Amino acid sequence: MKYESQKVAKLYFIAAIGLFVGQILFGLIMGAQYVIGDFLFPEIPFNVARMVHTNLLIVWLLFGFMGAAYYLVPEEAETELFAPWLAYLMFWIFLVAGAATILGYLLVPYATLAELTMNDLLPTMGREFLEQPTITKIGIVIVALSFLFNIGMTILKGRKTVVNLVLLMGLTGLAVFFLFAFYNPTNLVMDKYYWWWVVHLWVEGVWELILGAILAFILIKTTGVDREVIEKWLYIIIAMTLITGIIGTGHHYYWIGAPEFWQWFGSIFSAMEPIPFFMMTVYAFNMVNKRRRNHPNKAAVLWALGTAVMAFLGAGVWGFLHTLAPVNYYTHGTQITAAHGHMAFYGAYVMIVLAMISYSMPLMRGREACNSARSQSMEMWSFWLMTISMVFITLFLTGAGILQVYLQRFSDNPMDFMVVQDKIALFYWLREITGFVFLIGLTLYVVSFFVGKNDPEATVELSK
Amino acid sequence: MAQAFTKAMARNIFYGGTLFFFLAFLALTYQTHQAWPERDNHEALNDTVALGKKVWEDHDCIGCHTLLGEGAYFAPELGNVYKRYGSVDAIKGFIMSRPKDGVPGRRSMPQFNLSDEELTAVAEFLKYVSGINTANWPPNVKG
Amino acid sequence: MNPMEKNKWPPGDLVIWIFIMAELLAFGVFFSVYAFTRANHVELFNTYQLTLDRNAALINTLALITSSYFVVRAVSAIRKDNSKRCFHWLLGALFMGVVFLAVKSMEYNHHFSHGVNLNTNTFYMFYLSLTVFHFLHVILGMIILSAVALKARAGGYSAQEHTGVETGASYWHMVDLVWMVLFPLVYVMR
Amino acid sequence: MTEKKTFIRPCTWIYLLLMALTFVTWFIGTQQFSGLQISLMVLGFALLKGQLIGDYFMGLKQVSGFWRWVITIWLLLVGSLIAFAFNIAA
Repeated sequence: MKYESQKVAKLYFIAAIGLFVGQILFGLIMGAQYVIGDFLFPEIPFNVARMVHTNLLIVWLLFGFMGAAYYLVPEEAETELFAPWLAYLMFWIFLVAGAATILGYLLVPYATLAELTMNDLLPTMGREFLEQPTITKIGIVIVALSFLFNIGMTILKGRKTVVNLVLLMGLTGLAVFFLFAFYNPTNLVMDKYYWWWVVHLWVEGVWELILGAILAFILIKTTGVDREVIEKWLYIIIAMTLITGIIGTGHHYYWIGAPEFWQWFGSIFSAMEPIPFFMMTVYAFNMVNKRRRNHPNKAAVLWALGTAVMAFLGAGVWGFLHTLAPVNYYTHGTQITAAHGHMAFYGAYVMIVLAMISYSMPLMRGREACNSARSQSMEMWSFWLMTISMVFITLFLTGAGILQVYLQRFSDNPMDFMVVQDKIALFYWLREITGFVFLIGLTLYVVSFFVGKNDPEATVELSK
Repeated sequence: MAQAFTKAMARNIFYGGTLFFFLAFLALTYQTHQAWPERDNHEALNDTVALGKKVWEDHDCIGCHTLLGEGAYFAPELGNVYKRYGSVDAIKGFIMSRPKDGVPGRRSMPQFNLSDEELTAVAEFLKYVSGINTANWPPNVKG
Repeated sequence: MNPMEKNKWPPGDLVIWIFIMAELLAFGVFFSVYAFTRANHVELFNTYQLTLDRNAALINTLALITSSYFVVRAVSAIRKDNSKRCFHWLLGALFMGVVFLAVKSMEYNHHFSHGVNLNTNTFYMFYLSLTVFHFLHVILGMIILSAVALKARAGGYSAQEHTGVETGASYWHMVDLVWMVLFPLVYVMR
Repeated sequence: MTEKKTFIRPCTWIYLLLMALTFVTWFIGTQQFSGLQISLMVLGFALLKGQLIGDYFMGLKQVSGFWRWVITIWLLLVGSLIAFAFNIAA
């Protein structure tokens, strides 16, 4: 850690992990509500738990991306952060606004929250992932703009590297596409069309640039492979990402009233979206195999490789499973979508933030290169527990989805929605149990920061 | 001849490719706008439906239900509930009759205590949604 | 470079060849989806195929082949360190490209004036998607060739260093190659 | 210098051959011949033209290893898919 101002990332990462724990707790509540219908009813109805779960996910990932940017931009640009005070200020504004929003969801009925926050002036609430009151959305825009200003000025006055440029493009794209959240016409077809410009062009567009930039940074730092090679492949991967991902938005436009040519364009282009994820996996393993040095932080390398693999599995393979229009006709709006959602978000975005934390946290806490062997081994235990339990959650939801598709849509005498839900309750039980295993993994992850604090740093066995 | 594999060319491919496909996407969006009038059932839009959409959003119905397949998967799809229930009154009746403390051991829709005007509005909104041409999705009336 | 001596890498920058493979994959998927969709709409495809202007397509095909040939001559010119003639050959290729765009635009004008668009029917949807997608590629290819031509005119290339010319040439040949399949598939096969 | 001269001539022949094949395909098009055999023949012409471009215009004839066959593999794959689809249609 060469620059003092990189320390601001520590605060962002701590908040990120805190919100991550909150997200998983509400995930478990929802999982229980799937099997015990009136669990915590009417205090915390399902839709409130869901809002908290999804909003916490997005907010803690944003905290993670900002923390990653505050850590790697000064190091890449070889200059101090432009305005560390602004970073701290924005941290507290974002944290307070986020906490207030979550409390607003929990303590007040949603309709009252809409009144209190004068949603009628510019109604943007009540849409999936965009449930935040309009004032919070405006707060998010302010935080994002000042963050971009801070990072942009740092890059301007420092060394221009591809990693910095790609990260800045990804973050700028994130801010720009969020503006479509303010567009909420009465015409539902238009509302949904442009809603996907926030959601899809985030997670299958600009967020993949952020993912690529952070992964490239970690690979440069841990494998010592020449920056030229890593940045060259980064460009090719994100080129393929946007080439396939932009028109790939079409796979959301099959059944929401858009013209039917989208069924062809959406299927063809989104069918090619797994290619950049596959290239990223080959690229990550290639760089690690061609490493010029053995970095003692084995946990970070494991997270980086894990990200590439799980992103390909979750976003690539599970995405392809239900992206073709004839298949999507049956699986649209079923548990298959939820299965893809879980593994894709975990594999592509949760894991890259955890990889960045795993790499940079020891350095920010005064270590030379990595944590002690004990702390790293616990962290690796948490990696495997969380990753494997997420694979099983996805498998169980896929099982539930396939059965749901058959019973409710494909069979000759389709059953009612709730009847089918009762029939697939077994998978929901299995998913809930696996959710607790995930929580154990997450707990181990948090504990790993405190275990072996005063043990000596792990060293690379000098076999090589 | 030494094999060139330059970062500059990779960067050009990235910028060129991204701009090229974004313009293509905008062209397809333009085509979409052209085709919408015959598909989006906009003639059914009126103040009642607009109020209905507001009521739908203010009570976060998307937090449990899916609408045209998008939303939460906890409760039934409502894009075609007008066809499934048959009438505006049937929909209003269902919403009105939700038990205040829910159904023991079962998933239950909360009682939102909507006024009659709001009830009619949200039912009219769902009727409007069922009129949108969604390439005959969902596969059957169960949704 | 002695033409008989084999080398391991194709001409031009390897990145363009990765991009070429991606484009070929996209077009390949489009062509097969066209063919299989036609399999269960044979009547529709055959009837509306007749509304296409095959003479315009002939001119376009000849234009693209000729411009592709000019680019080959441009590459061989720069290999003999003659950037002037390379520039002239590239100008010729660009001119033929303009011919292609002009004829194609007239074709589209004719169809659009008859109210044909992506939503008219499945055949026209495929016809327009395939040809417009290729049309945009011709434009992108011409932008690349213009950049290369300008640099060649400024003497930016030599017999020793002309990767840029070969890169632009490879991409342009890919655009021509794709049209070789698209022309018979959409205009002739029935 | 003469050796260089002969190098250009092959691609000129190839150019003329491509033009000829195009005229034939166009002629078939104007006559609106239909049927599986005709279509497959036209497809054959297209694949041949593609291979000629790949070998002589793109210079893959002078390349050895994987890249030599990239265009050929693509042409065969897409060609067989189209042929198969037209087979079903017939």
